[in-house]
Amino acid sequence: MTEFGAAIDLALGHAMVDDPKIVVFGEDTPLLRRELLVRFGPERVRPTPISESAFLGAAVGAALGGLRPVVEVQLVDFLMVGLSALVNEAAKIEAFSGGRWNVPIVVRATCGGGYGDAGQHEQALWGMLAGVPGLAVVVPSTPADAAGLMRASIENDGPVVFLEHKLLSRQWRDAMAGGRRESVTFDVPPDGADGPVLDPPPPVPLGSAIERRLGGDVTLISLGVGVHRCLSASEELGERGVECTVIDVRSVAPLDRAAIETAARRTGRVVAVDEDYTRGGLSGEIAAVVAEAGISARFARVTTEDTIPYARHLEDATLPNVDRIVSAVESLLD
Amino acid sequence: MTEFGAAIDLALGHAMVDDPKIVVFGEDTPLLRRELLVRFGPERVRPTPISESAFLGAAVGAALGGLRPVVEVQLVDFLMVGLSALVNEAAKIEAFSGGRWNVPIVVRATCGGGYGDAGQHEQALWGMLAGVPGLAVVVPSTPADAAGLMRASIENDGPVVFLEHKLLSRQWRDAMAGGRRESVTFDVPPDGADGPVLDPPPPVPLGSAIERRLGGDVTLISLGVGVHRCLSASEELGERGVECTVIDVRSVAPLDRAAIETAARRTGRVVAVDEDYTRGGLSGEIAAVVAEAGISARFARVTTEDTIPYARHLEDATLPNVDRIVSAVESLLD
Amino acid sequence: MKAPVPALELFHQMVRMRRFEEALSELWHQGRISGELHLGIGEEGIVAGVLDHLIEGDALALDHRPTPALVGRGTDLSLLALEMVGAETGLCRGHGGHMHLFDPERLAASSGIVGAAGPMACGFALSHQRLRPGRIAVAFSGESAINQGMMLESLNLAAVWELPVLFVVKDNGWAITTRSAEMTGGTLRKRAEGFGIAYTKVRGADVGAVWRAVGPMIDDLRRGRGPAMLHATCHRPSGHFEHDPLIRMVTSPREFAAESGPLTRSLADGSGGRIRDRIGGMRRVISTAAGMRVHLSKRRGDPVTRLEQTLDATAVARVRAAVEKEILSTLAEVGSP
Amino acid sequence: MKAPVPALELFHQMVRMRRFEEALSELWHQGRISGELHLGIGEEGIVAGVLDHLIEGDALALDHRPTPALVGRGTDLSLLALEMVGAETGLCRGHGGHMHLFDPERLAASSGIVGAAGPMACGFALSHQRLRPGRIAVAFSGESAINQGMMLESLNLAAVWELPVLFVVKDNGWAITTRSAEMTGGTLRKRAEGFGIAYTKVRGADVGAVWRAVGPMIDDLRRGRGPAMLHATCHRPSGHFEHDPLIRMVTSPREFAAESGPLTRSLADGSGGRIRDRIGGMRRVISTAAGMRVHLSKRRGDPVTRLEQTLDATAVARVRAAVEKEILSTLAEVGSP
Ligand SMILES: Cc1ncc(C[n+]2csc(CCOP(=O)(O)OP(=O)(O)O)c2C)c(N)n1
Ligand SMILES: Cc1ncc(C[n+]2csc(CCOP(=O)(O)OP(=O)(O)O)c2C)c(N)n1
Ligand SMILES: [Mg+2]
Ligand SMILES: [Mg+2]
Repeated sequence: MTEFGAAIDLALGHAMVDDPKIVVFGEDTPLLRRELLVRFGPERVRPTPISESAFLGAAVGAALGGLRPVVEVQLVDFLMVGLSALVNEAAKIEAFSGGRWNVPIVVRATCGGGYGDAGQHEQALWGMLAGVPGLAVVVPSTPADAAGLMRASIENDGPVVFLEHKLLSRQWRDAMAGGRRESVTFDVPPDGADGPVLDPPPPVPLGSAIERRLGGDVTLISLGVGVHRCLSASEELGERGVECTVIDVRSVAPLDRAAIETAARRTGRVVAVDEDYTRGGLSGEIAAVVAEAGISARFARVTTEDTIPYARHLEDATLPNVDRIVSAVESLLD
Repeated sequence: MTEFGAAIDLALGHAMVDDPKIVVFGEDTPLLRRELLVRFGPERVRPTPISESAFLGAAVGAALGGLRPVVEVQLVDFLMVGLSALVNEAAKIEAFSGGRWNVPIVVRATCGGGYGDAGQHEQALWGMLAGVPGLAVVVPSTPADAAGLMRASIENDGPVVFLEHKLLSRQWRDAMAGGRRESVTFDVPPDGADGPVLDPPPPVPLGSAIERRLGGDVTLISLGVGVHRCLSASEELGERGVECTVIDVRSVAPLDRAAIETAARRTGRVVAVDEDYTRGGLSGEIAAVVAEAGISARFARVTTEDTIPYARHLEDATLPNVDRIVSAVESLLD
Repeated sequence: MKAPVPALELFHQMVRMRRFEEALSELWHQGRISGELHLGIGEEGIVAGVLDHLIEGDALALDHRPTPALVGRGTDLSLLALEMVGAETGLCRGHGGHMHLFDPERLAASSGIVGAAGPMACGFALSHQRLRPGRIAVAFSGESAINQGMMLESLNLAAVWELPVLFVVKDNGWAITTRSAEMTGGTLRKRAEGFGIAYTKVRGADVGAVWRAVGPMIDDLRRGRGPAMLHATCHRPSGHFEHDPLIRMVTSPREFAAESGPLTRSLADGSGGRIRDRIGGMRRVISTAAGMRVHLSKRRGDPVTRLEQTLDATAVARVRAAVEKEILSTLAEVGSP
Repeated sequence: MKAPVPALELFHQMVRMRRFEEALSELWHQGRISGELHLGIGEEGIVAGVLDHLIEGDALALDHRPTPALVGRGTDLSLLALEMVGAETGLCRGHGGHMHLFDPERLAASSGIVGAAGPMACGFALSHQRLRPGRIAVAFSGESAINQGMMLESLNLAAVWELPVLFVVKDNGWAITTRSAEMTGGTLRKRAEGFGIAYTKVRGADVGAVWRAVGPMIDDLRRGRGPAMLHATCHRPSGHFEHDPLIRMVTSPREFAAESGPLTRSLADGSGGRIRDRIGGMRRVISTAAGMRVHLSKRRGDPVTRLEQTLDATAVARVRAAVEKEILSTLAEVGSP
């Protein structure tokens, strides 16, 4: 069994052995990625100032210069500080250069809530990023996918935002949530936090969804921690005779339209379970994919409607949870 | 008849007379808004350095301090440079303060393409902004709405991003597109560029869509320049006996769900015409609104799929146009 | 006109800040406060020394360590504590939490985005120019925030708009586990000069020195002489936030020993870099860890004990008792879980 | 070792840049080039003086005026011109256009986002450190870009990573219609010092002076002595971009007269500010307009004519003829509409 965060570093380590052009940088990286630092040396693993605009932009330049930077921004929320480097540079250069120049960077960041840090530090924001043509965005839900998607992200010739959910990664749970306190509990999905990972981890292609559960009545479509919430809800619903398919899209862009269409067609009912904001993009996109395919399916969403509040009980009600998923499914059943 | 950009300044001028707390700042503002400068003086209309992060953040602070800043960022693309001020501060403070503090700012920016400046200067990006809870986003399509929405945006107690399309505003068309050259032409919608505006202009409430045309076969949902493209397509389709309803949502957030639902229910066919990226948020959101309402409607989109290319003919094919709208409607007819 | 340092009042405020944050730390360990709790223990000398000069209408733009400033500015401790435990009766009705505290009556706003206090303070100051002449805005930040673009831009914006902003840089030398000096070119003094703003450096452990240094700066600010930077050193003995795992790793011998296995394996791993690189990597980990350990073990530079030693013992006891009472009654409001 | 200034070669490159951009201007007026065409006419002395020191493998991070640098660096003029007219056969297959020119073979990338050249150059330089030791990256920007956060951050990043970046600031004194000095605190020299990077100032109208100043700077960069800033003044007689309406307004008497109606009405409008404010507003409009008019009418400071006067007339004629031929054949490739 491998821990979620360790799985990512495992994949990263293999990639760094294979390709000396991979460099890793970000705030506090020397201690955060200390094993990689000791294994590959300070030239390949380095700290940055708190200057997201500059070091994200530098990642773009370094990629144009032939490196393959894996740049770590601690929280996806902080990407808002230097977003132009991604939206206006990284995402556009392949197109603007007429396909002659690529920007192979991986932006690694944590995302997500569920531990009471409030909405400036717990956002998902993957929909906003995935909306920009030229940017790929992946959100793994298990250690094996985390490793496999990291591998594929590094091998991808365009920019990829790789988001690890703080509830899944022990390192971040400990850091951001004070997770080693015995006095606090979080709803950490065990199969998301620890799981089997092959060594070396085989890549998981970007844009390939996976069916986590098969059932004929309703399709739940999700990613990251949401997948586990869907699986729990499916258990509960299964006991009542309602059978759910659970699709883990794994990558928000590219999005596996075929997988969504197939399941939607089969079940005729679709619930998008998205920790991102309701109008953040992904849950709407799922509705659009279904509708564009001419599938007439009943549809509901379980998403984050508002700014995430600080208090744990308010936060719990704001983020998608099992009860809300069950209710959403029920609303489509009668 | 009032010109689109003049209509906005008309509304702004009235608001500044009524409320001495309104201040206007941005790059080059003294010459860009020279009439307001001469009318209200240099304390209320001031230039900024090229420091979007600082002056957007300062707008937030000024609003907390009791002013009502109207801050001008020349292109919405440049908002990416200082987005954290909007996403992490402006949008969140009302919620974080438990509703005790508001951030009444208007961010005025141009948007949109159609004049060959390429995708780093022609983006729509309204979907990304509207996805963040706490941010309102408006995109007028006529001078009257431009004035009315500016009035309402200023009166709104939360942050509003006010986007004026460069094809509609003479000032920006002249500046960005060199529009006074006789050697160039743009597909400028005449009813969007000039139109009747009451003086003083009555506010147009945020979140209120308007039906621009009524027809029973298909509903076209759009905003900004897209509305005019939809109207042209409807003319063409009308000649062939296909009757379209055209809904101008006017504000992306809040979004007038009722208007979308009513029209979708009536026509059973919905085409979202959105100059923003396909996965940018709005077009997907329209599909979701329809599906969530339990309406079984056929659905298609006409959007910007890729990075907008520079060459005018490539750009024309990339942005939504009348031909693409007509084809999309036809695809839903058989 | 040289007023004497109001030592007892400064002491009182510092003890209130300290004791309140100690109580918060306990609540955090009890699991009643969630998330990353960043405390300002060790920064009280700076905060109290500055705040004592403020008047009604002055504004505060705070960073991820907002508590001491709010305590010193007079925000009700119960409202603060209730907010920390996520109560509906808290300052922000449980919606903001420790990094997002807002007190509109005191024009005090905070943000967990490093550098955000800069633009925020500029905005407050702009509103003062029109609505509250003579009032100032204070931006509190760490020293590493000075590398954040929006903060650098704010120094310039404040200079060219001639805004009454006091940029207070609380310099503990570290950004989480990164030595700030290693990631900062030039010096803060030269940075300030580079933007044309006034600069003063002071030892934050000496609240009286802070108080004396900041007085004339604020006078100038009120007179519209443009922005200024106060660079104040400090020592925060508990590191970045409550129970930071990286800090625990370097300070706890047991935890550091647990690291030695993986690190030794990485060092020995021939599939990695050249041995020179690997040794370089190991050296960096060890020197960072050692540097932090030494830094955190320092016990000098505490503004509270330092001032205490100069004060009359009965007065000190009286102050401490009053504060204890205030803290106890605050905790009573918060109750038990 | 003081090499003589390669005056004729510098002249040749400057004339190529100038004549190519004059041809672009014409194409723009003919409507064959779309959007905002920002030219570097007047900046050739800076660009040519720097580029002459570059070797293969050096990289260029360019701003919204990328053309002269690409011309000087050897990008095929036909590819450039075809790109400008949006041809499939252009440098970027018609997808990039004048503000987004990319030449991967020469490691040259541009961006229309003010300040973006800073981080981009840092990235190139980082790749040099690992892949092309001894090579440098040059960031070209305007002087007002120095207030953009990402540029300020890059100065620091380059300093602390000891990157071989030459920040070339082309200072024409204006950002569109805003006087840069009015929006910039401190001085560029002090800014550079504030980040701990080397600084040299030079008159860009004197290409020889640029060439001489930049030589030792680049030598130091190649030896790994960290980043440096070259601050070069220049005069761009045609303003911000082709036919900027604001500039037309201030330079064309007819257009300015057309403004006087609305402005006078605004001044007279009692519903607005106090009369003092309104007069202040009018004063600002007029002083900005007058300042720009004077600025734009200046005819000194042209690097091409200045150097030309010092050169042998036959050599000049030979260069000019060769460039004319190159431009004509380029235009022939572009054809007519
Ligand atoms: C934009 C942004 N980047 C990164 C972080 C994560 N972060 C929080 S505090 C901190 C260190 C700040 O160092 P300093 O400014 O010295 O303040 P200190 O914590 O020492 O008081 C970092 C990197 C953040 N909150 N915001
Ligand atoms: C982030 C950003 N903000 C604003 C602009 C609009 N803009 C383009 S050029 C320019 C002025 C730049 O002035 P300077 O740096 O002096 O360069 P110059 O144009 O004089 O060469 C501005 C404001 C932009 N392109 N990018
Ligand atoms: Mg610090
Ligand atoms: Mg300039």
